[in-house]
Amino acid sequence: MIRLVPRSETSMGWQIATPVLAVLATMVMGGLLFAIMGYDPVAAIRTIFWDPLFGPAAGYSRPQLLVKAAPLILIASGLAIGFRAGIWNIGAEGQYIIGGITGAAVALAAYPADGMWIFPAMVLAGALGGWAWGMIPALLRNWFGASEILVSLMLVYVAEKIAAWMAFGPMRNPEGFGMPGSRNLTQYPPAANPELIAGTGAHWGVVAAALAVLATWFLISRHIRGFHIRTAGLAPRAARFAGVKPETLVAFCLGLSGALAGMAGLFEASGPAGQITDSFGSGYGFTAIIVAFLGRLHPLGILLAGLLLALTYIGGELAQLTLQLPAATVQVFQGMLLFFLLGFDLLTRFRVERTVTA
Amino acid sequence: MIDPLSVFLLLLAAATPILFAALGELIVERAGVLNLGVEGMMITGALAGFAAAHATGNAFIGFAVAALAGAAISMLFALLTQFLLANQVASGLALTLFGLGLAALFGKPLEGIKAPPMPAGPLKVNWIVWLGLLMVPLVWWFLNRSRAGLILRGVGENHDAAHALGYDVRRVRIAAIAFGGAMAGIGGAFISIATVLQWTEGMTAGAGWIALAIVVFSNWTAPGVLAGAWLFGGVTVLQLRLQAAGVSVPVQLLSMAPYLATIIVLVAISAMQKFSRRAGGGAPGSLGRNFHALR
Amino acid sequence: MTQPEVFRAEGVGKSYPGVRANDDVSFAVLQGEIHALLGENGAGKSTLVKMIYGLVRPDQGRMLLNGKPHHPGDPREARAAGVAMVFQHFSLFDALTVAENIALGMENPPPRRALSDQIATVSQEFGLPLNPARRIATLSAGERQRVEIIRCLLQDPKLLIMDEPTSVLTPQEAELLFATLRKLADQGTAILYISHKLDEIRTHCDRATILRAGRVVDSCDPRAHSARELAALMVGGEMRQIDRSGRRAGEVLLQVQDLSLPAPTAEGTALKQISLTLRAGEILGIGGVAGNGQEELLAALSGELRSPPQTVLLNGTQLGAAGPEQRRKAGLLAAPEDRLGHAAVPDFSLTENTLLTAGSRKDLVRSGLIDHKAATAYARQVIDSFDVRTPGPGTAARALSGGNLQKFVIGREVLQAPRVLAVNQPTWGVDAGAAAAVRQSLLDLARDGAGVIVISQDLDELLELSDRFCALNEGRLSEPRPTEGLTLDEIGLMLGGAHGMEVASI
Amino acid sequence: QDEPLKVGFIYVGPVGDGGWTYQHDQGRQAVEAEFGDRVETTFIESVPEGADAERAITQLALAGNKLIFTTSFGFMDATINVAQKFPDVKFEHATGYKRAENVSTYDARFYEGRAVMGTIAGRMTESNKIGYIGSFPIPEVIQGINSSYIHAKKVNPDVEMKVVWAYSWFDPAKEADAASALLAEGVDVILQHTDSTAPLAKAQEAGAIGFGQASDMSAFKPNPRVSSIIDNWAPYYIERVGAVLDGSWESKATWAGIGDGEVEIGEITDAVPAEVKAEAEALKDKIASGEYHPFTGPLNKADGSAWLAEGQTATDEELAGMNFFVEGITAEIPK
Ligand SMILES: Nc1ncnc2c1ncn2[C@@H]1O[C@H](COP(=O)(O)OP(=O)(O)OP(=O)(O)O)[C@@H](O)[C@H]1O
Ligand SMILES: Nc1ncnc2c1ncn2[C@@H]1O[C@H](COP(=O)(O)OP(=O)(O)OP(=O)(O)O)[C@@H](O)[C@H]1O
Ligand SMILES: [Mg+2]
Ligand SMILES: [Mg+2]
Repeated sequence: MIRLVPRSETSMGWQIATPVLAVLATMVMGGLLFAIMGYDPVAAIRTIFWDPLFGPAAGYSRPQLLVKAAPLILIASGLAIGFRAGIWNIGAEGQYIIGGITGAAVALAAYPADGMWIFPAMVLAGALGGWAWGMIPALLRNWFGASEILVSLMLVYVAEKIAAWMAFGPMRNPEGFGMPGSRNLTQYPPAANPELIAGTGAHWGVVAAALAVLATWFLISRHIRGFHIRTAGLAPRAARFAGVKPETLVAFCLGLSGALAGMAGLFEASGPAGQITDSFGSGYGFTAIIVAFLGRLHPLGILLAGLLLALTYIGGELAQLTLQLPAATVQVFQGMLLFFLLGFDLLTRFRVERTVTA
Repeated sequence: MIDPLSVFLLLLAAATPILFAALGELIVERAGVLNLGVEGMMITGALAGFAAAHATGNAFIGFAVAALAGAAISMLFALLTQFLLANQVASGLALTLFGLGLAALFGKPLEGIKAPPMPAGPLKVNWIVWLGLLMVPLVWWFLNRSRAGLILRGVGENHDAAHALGYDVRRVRIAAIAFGGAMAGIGGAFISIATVLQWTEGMTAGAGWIALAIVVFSNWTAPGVLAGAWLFGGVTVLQLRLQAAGVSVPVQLLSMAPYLATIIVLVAISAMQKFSRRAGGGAPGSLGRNFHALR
Repeated sequence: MTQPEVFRAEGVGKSYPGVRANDDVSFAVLQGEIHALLGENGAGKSTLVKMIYGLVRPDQGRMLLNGKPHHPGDPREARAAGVAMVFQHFSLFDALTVAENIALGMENPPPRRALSDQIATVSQEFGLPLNPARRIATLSAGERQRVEIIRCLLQDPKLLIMDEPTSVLTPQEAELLFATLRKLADQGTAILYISHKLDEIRTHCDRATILRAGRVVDSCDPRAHSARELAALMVGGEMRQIDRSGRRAGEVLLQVQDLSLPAPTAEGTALKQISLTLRAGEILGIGGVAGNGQEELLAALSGELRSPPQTVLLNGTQLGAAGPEQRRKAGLLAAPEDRLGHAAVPDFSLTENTLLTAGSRKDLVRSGLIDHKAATAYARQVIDSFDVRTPGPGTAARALSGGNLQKFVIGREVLQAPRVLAVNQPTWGVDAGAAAAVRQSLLDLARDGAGVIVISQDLDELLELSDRFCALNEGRLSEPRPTEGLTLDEIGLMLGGAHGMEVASI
Repeated sequence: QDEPLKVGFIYVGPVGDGGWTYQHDQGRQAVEAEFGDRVETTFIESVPEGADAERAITQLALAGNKLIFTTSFGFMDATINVAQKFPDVKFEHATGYKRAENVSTYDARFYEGRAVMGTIAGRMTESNKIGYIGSFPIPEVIQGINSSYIHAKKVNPDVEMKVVWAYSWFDPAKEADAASALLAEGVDVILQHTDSTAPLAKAQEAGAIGFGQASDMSAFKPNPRVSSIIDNWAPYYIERVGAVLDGSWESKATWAGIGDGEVEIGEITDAVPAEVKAEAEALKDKIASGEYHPFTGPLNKADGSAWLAEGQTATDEELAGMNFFVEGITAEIPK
């Protein structure tokens, strides 16, 4: 018989060791899968985990890691705050879309004016848009007790429809031959979010993600508001006793995660994506939920989890490209990685003991 | 004008996949488990069901296999959350990712093949639609009238107390998860076998998420799930009917309607509960929390 | 002794990681006796009875039930063998009805209607009326207790185990419980009874087995000993004497004026025109049956529930509309009844738990920033001053026994030197030693010039501590009466005998 | 002797979508078959439009592909951006309008095929109601709706067209619901500009007919699928790869139709009466030979204003930006 004995404190050593173990296990199982599918497992694993970092085209893909990870980290940092307080914003995707739209709206309204104010105003508008979209479930929960899980999720679909409406209607590029999609903001310098230092992939979104990691770390571990957030998640009555108003917290958490997601949307719309299209929502908001949990809701963990997921995405693309591995195989592989990470997490919280029972 | 009966018949079919999936998830959540992997289980059912229906030429065998496949893949989630005590939200999301990938991978050889025909049931309505409707009172009866349902609710409401009374929390939950998987599998198979009649990658297109939303919407009751599925299916069908009838309503607004309607009704129900101070319903007490017993 | 043995344990042992919870425990329970199991918090009482009930498996030793080996693999086997148990912490399902809760505790419950009838019959027979259709969430603590008891009674148990059943009951309810137990014992049931209330054990139990640190240290007839003697046996030393000296009522500190609040939840109680005055150096005792507004009154004092500004005055300052943090700054502190999850966060360390209430008064938080060093120091101070037994301030609150956590929670407030401290059920489920320490700290606080409000269901505790006494009844507070000279009967009248167990609302 | 020419493809969907992407991949396979060892093709499937597209295209370029087909409108800006960084790589972007030295665009005149479908639909309908499932209100789709309607009307003056927008290229459940809604309106012929077979399945249940879209959808032959409009990219892909191989590649805009074999009419089944079939095939031939343009006046816009005079044909520019229905269609284009 094997039994699990809870650790009185989570084990630091295992916290570091389990992700490594999980990645190794995924490599073994994934390799097996690739072999069964008729691909060279060693080449596949190397392509996914090694080549994006050190392969022949790493000079290009390494910065791309940042580009891909930045929105995930930015959104996940905000989500983790809410998750710790037991506030389940699973509609970050919607806030991301709306933030992209409101941010881009500023640029499109200003076009073709020039000015230093335009980009900061866009960031502000993006954050505001995301914040406002996050405040809808917050207010509905506070006023009527409506589940923020459901409302925020439904609002993702609404946001997607709004994106489609924008792309086909008010924001349609007048010079675009009637095709959907706004002007490309990267071609409008005052509104563009370019690479800050050539060859690093670091655009303003990467900077914002780094700041978000620092800020949320500070909030959670040093600030009383963060303490109250954790309290509310673990023991809501104790939080109220400490003087926290649940309504305030709901609004704070949904507003904050909304604003961060909205900013991520704007950075994407003005940088890597470049424009608002009907398919602007790209799933970052949902993937960020996984990132938040893989990172154990800890800012540093989120940073690493975001980079790891970005690695598998980019490595997966490379594997498609060089080995013609179908996209689905990569998806299965990612699923496996998540399973192993989640499963091995057990070891940080429990000791496994063999028991001798009669 | 649009006649209500035809809308209703359309609604029945449109609501069926989410009805199955949501009834399954209802049982899972009443047992205290939050499985966000519905979409992954649905697509697995859609593929396995289609493959079996195609191989045997019998659609009903397809549905049976879909149920088994949905239950089988849900066991991955059960392993993670019930034995390895992994976070349920993340495990469910991982299951969705995994299921979508797996189905896409194994579905390659089945692309472009047509499903075997299905004999229509009474009123020219598919048998599985009737089965879905039948499941509503069955699930209700199971939850509210049967001993096993009582135990399941107990486990979901307070797993510590259920454990103290000698119930095997883990076993009950695994059974519930398997049932949820089977129902999601049937829901998915309805799309491939009865609606689209073909296998295509990603064909469930978010139905699993709607099913999850409907469970919350239903306030964790079987009739509520039916109402939610019908409301959602109804608004979906109606907005297309209005378009087809040439009624000039902004299409963008119409296409948001199902989601907005769901939000509005949810708010109305929540508000009624909040202000009428009527106790009852609500999320199971142990929802989403893992249970670990020391012996 | 002529009665046959119903249960016997021989050399039973059980270890948890790092703890020997039970060690070579041997004792027997006879048919028709009420057998007390005594011991400090953590002595191993619950562990022992959990083994009898099949929830925990012993590492060593053997158990016999009616002469046959008894090694239940799970509670259902134990129930089948004739063991029933009422748990220390309610094991009820809030969202389910009384009937459903009872059905879950039975192996083969009859159909719904028959079960409802049976519940009605049995509950009438034992004078514990219950409406089978009510949801648990709407019941008072006493009524919940009834559900647990009826659940056991319906199974016709040979051995009935009760783990601290009276810690949430009023004296009247407790009396009624003992009448029921006696009736059962007379019918031949063996009863194993765990409690920290030594007086009730002395008056009602036939025999007592005393555990200390997992071992049986003695067995005696409790009626032949004083409470002090019993306590000394448990602790293995002398109990300290409560010191009530040195208090004098001073100026008015706290005034509550005409405070009315709607029930905060569907299950809650509305507060109706509550008025009270508290002076410096005074302890005001508030008694009453649980569920009559105690939690709401405490919440209205702590600031969790807000009211119009002028309804709560501290030194003349209007605080009714202020939140908990503002009230703490002004000197009005509180400690709620529920230690785990309300007064403290189970998963937080003791250090983090100080931040819950002591942030501003102890300067642990400055302009939003947490001073972890100061918090650790304060936690250590509470631990030292209140003799909280724990490895250190880094320990999670959930890893403390109830008594020790209670000392910590009270200590955390007392050391902040409040002007007024309001506590609810300060010694709930706490062993005699820890309870004495907590009570003494409240007396000391009042002696040093603070005002203290003690809300409790334990009348002995209230009579021991308070200068004035009033009763809370369906959200209304009675006129306070000086405690001196007050008899238990008079108190019973104040509590409104109508609200005792006999005529409980259905 | 030489290194093989590396040719890359970026797909917006999975190759198994049975529609748009599937047909592009058929084109890729045709290139392989045609040139054998002289080419080496690679593809990346399911690439979302937006940031991921630019990276995927760059990866293809970095991997040494000298000719890259980007097969969705949404890849337009990404294609242009990457093309700037890789001047020696040739790019082919489907359905877009931005070109460069090393970027060509190509598209198909689907409306030509729609004219044939419209003719069959107009003849076959008994209820005189034709349903059309539109994906998005973009010129390409609007051209198709207009073309179908014009030619249905030509053979059946009583015909009415009902339009439902799915707002998706591929969402089987939604398309099924849309088809059901149309059928409930009394429609007995369904045209679709979405990629799944769900509408055909619904048509079959209701005894109505429909057409294959993008691919042949032959599983539904002979009924309800009575014909189909097939995207056949193979001729164009072979031509362009050949041009790179022999060094004659130049940036250009191609808009090919039935005549070039890029738009194919799938087998018209026996469910269609012989004379209707003959009529449809005659129309197809006339379009293929260039003798007839599907948008030939007199034609008015839906708001009643004049568009094309007698005998006048629409210019490519007009078609490329088409944002109105022709007279007779009562539905509205969502704005
Ligand atoms: N599940 C467990 N895991 C680890 N240790 C445990 C567990 N349950 C009990 N213990 C330990 O076993 C010892 C006996 O605990 P037990 O609950 O039996 O005490 P008790 O006499 O019932 O105390 P109380 O009066 O507080 O109810 C304690 O030291 C306790 O910490
Ligand atoms: N899972 C566990 N792991 C470690 N210790 C435990 C566990 N469960 C209970 N204990 C310990 O067992 C002791 C008593 O257990 P019990 O459940 O009776 O606690 P309690 O009722 O809160 O304590 P008290 O009777 O003092 O109020 C406590 O010290 C508690 O810390
Ligand atoms: Mg105990
Ligand atoms: Mg206790």
